[in-house]
Order: sequence, then C-alpha cells, then structure tokens
Amino acid sequence: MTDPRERPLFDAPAAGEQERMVEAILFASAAPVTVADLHARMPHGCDAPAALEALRERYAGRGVEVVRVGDAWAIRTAADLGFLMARETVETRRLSRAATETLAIVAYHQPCTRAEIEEIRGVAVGRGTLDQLLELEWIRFGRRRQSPGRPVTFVVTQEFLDHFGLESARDLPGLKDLRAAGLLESRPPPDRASEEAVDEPQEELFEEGDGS
Amino acid sequence: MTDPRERPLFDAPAAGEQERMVEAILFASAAPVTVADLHARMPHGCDAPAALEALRERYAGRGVEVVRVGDAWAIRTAADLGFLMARETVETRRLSRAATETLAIVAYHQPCTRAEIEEIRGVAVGRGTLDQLLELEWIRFGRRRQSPGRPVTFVVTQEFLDHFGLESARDLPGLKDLRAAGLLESRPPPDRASEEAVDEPQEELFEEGDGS
Amino acid sequence: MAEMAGSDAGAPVGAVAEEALIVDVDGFEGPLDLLLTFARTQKVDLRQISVLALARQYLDFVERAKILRIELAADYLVMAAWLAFLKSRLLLPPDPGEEGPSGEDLAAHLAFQLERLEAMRDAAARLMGRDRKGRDFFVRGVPEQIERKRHVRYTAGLMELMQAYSRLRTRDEFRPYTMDRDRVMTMEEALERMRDLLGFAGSWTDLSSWMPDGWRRDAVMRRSATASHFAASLELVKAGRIEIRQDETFSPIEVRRRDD
Repeated sequence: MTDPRERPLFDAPAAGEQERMVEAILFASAAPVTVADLHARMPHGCDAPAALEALRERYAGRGVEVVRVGDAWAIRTAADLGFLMARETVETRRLSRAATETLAIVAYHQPCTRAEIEEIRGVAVGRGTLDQLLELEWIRFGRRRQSPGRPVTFVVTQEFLDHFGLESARDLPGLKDLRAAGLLESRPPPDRASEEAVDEPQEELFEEGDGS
Repeated sequence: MTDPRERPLFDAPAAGEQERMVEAILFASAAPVTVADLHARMPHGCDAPAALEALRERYAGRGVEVVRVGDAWAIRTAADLGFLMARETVETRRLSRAATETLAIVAYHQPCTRAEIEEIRGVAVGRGTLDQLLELEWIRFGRRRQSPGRPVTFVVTQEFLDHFGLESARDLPGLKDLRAAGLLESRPPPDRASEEAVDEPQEELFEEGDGS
Repeated sequence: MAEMAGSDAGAPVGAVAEEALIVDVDGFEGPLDLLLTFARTQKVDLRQISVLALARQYLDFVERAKILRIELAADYLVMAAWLAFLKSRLLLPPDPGEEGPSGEDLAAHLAFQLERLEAMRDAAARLMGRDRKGRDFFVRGVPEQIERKRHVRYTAGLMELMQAYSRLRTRDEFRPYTMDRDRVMTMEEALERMRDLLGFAGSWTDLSSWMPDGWRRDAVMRRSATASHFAASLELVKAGRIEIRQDETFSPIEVRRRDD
C-alpha cells in the first residue's frame, strides 16, 4: 500500500491529473473502490480524497454521479434516468415480507443476533430468510456477541449500501427519529408510560406504569 | 424505431438533459451503442448526434473519453491512463475444493496440524495445497504443537480476515449458526442435536475452533 | 387457556362470517403481527392503544378459532395465555405483596413491541422503495479488469468457505450410500477384542471403556463400536463368559468376567 506521506521519488501528479486518474479508475470498476485501493493504484504522493471531492462536484447533476458507498466510492447513473435503462434492469427476486423485515431489523439494529430479530418480529426466523439475505450479500456475519452462548451477529454489507444507494448505515431513512423515539432499544424508554398517562388521561391502564 | 423528425407529441427534453441521457446510457451499456439505439431509448424528438457531440467535447481530455467504435459509441478509459488498469491479463481462478476445505479447516480449528486437517478431510493433504494457501498468504505457520514430533501448526492470517471480511477468526459462524441460517442443506438425523449437546469435546471444536 | 372461556363468551358465532379477519392465520407473520393488525382497527396512535381492548380482541379471535375447530399454531396459543394473564393483571387490583412487573408495565411493553414492529415494517417499506441498484441506477456496463501484481488470482468467498466446512462436517448426511466398512466395527471384531480383554474385567467395568481409542471421537464410529461391543457382550453372556448389568434406563452398561 502506498503511503502518501512517504517522501516521493518524483513529484506527485498535478491535481487535475489525479482527478483524471480517479475518474478512470472509478469508471472502470463496477464495484465501489476504496480510498486505500485508489492510493495503491495511483502514483506515490497522490491525494485521492481531494481528487474524489473535486470529481464529485464535477459530476453533480450529470447523467452519472460520483457516490460514496461506506468507505468506498463508485460511479452510478443518476436515479432519475432509470427509465432509459430497461435493457440493463436486473430482475430481482421479490423478497418475502419476512425477508424485508429481517433486513430492516438488521440494518437498524446492527449488530443484531437472530434472537433479537425474533424478539422484534415476534416469530421465529424461517430457514431460508437469512440464507437469502446472505446470498444477496446484503447481510453478513459480524462479531460474536460477548454474552452467554456468544451468539453470532449479523450486520449489513457494502453491497447493501450500494444497492440501496446509501452512503453509510447512518444514513438509513428515519434512523434518527427511530432512535429518538426509543424504538431501537430493547425496552420502552423509562418516561414512555407516564408520558402516555398525561396524553391520555382516560386511559388508566398506563398510569404509574413507568416502564423500568 | 423512432424517427426524430416526426412531429413530437411533447417537446423534446432540453439539450443538457439529452446529454445526461446519452451519458447514462453509454456508461451503463455492456456494448457500444448506435445512434439508432440511442434514439430508440430516448424520448421522442431527441437529437442523439448533437448530444453525443456535446458529450464528446465535455469529456475531451478527461480520464475517460467518448469514442466511436464502428458505427457505435462508447465511453473508454483515456489511452494514457491505461497503466492504471494494470491489464496484465489477470486470470481469476476459483480455489480448488481441496484448498477451500483445507482453508476452512484451518480457519475453524486453528492452530491446526497437517495430521488434523487430514483427519477431518479423511484424505491426505497434498503438499501443493498447503503451499498454495501459504503463498496466497491466507495461512501461515503457527507455533509448534507441544506433542510428540512437535508438529508445525497452521493459522489464518490478517490477509485472510481481510479477504473474507472478517474481524477475527472467532467471528466465523459455527455449525449450528450455519444450520440456523439455512446454509446446511440437510438436517441432522434426529438424534444428532442432542448428541452434539452432550458431546462436549466435539462441541468445543465447533464453537471455539480458533484456539488462539 | 380454560379461564378465558367465560370472559367474552357472548361473541356470537354468526358474527364470525362478517368479521374481516376470518381465522386465516396463514396471512399473518405470527401473533405479534396479528395483534398489530387488531391494534390498527382501534384507529389510534399506537402509543394510545388500549392494551386491554387489544387483549380482548385477540382472545375473542382465539375463541372463535376454537369454535370453528381451527388448529392454531402453538405460538398463537402461548400469546393468548399471556394476554389472558395480562388481562387479569390489568383488571384486578394490584396485590401489594406481588413481585415482578406490574400489569401496566407489561401492557406498556406490549405497546412498545407493537410500535417497534410497525416501525421496522415501515422502515422495510421505505428501504425497498428507495432508488435501487439495477432498477433505478446502474453500474458500469463494461467494467475493466482491475487487478494487481499476481497473474493468477484465486478467489473464494466466505460462503464457499463456510459451505466447504459444512460439507466436511456433515458429509455423512448427504453422501450417496456406500457400504463403507472402515467406519463400521463388526460384532466379530468386537468379540475378538473383548475375548482378549476379558482377563482384565474382574470387577464391573463400564462397557464404553472397552471401546478402542480410535473409535470414540467420531460420532458415527462411536455408535458403531458401541453397538458391536454391546452385541458382542450379549454373545459372551450367552456363552457364559461374562455378566452384564444396567442400573437404570440410559445408565452405563457394565460387564464383569464370570469366574466359574
């Protein structure tokens, strides 16, 4: 791997030239390319992040765009032009409701164990559901949880981010709201029940039920 | 096929928009695209040759270029940047079954001697198989086993973890996890599950097969 | 389950036909999903849901399923039992001496679970509705090989690796049937071994300790060796060479040389 801070034998190429290089590399690859990969392929002393930033601006609003996918970068066609691409469209298997929900749970709760998925859905995860998501490479095995039984966890992949056009898992739609509402926790937030009692005085059920 | 001179029902998109369309189509197409093809895919009334000309100018001197291939058009890497593609005709080969199995055993049972690999695979491990994995830097020599003959052991490398997207060998899913995720096609015979639970030492191998 | 029979027994059988939620459990992804559907019929924000009403609705549903003699999956019945318990907790005055979460806590948790499930369901819908690769936006149609250094590049994915391992670990399960004698111990072999070892079995010894070392680790081999040793010992008992005993079901089988 090239360390750009190493004292270069030759001067690094001019910024415009670096931008051309990054452009060529991103165009040539169907999969996202990491900054480390860019540095490894470009001459010593190049500053790939700067070139990427310039390139991203250059392509803003064009027919193809420079997008960030996790810690990698790619060029993708603009989404509003999808209608032109009937020929390139990939028929995707329709995912079952179980599979889409499981995927959402993994994405929003990751790392997430099978037991947690089942707890949220209130039903066992069928064989084939996780399998399908693993095959699509939208989820993968993450670290084992440091709890009794050391269960394996699932996390979403770069392919997941790429497929759904997300820069990172932090950009999942509505993530902040869900977190603020306490819906990504395993128990109701402590103030929940009392807050309801105030909102809805006739609903005596929730009175004094201050959660945990 | 659409004749652009036909009287359009709607106004054709603005020139800039047409350029975006051509850009996206050329980018995403698996083969060079003819003008007739472009007209067929774009809305009525578009002037593909004009859009192509504008696009060609826009890309002049960039990292990729709009080029004519016969009577069709494509986007290609600029000739002077070919070195970035390192086109040394790289052959991609699948790892042989023997090597994949050997690698899997090392990963799950490391540190692991050659005799142990052979015991699990039930056949002798060819010298070439281990050499290949060592050369790929997916396994390396570990400590010698403190047992008669002091056999060398094998362990997986950081390179292996990087390639397979694992944080540590501990995170490799166990047999039970694989089965639960539907990755094992056959169910165990009915008595097998209970047996695994009782069979302490063997269970240990599956769950904590990393030793280190 | 029995205690809820009296609760809302008034639910007329005739009403069943009009009910949109005929007892077709197939359409639901488990009891929580069914509860969520019921909850929506209350047409209030899930935070304001009446858990008591919800519990009643669910229990009615289970009751009707029973009348129609429809078999409900076990998890639906478990949920019914839990809701019946929750209902009684909510209706009866709290017992001050009672430990554990209050009825209100439990109700709040259920409401939370429903809200969370609905949130995940919405999130899934939003996710699937996003612009997607291969449908709305597209990758390079002619990617160029971009490789470095090595001329031959070997690839293997994690799935392949795991499948290889699974295959090794379970190969007996889906290998075509062959008579493979090397992992089977015949009774004759066991008999021969035992005859040689008989001299050492003056006192009761666990039969499993007679098995040769190489045959203990692998489950299939161990099974075979156990069976053949057991058969062989019966043969030796018949011949009057040894005695055999087992204290209770599944306890170790012990044998002892018979001295005449």
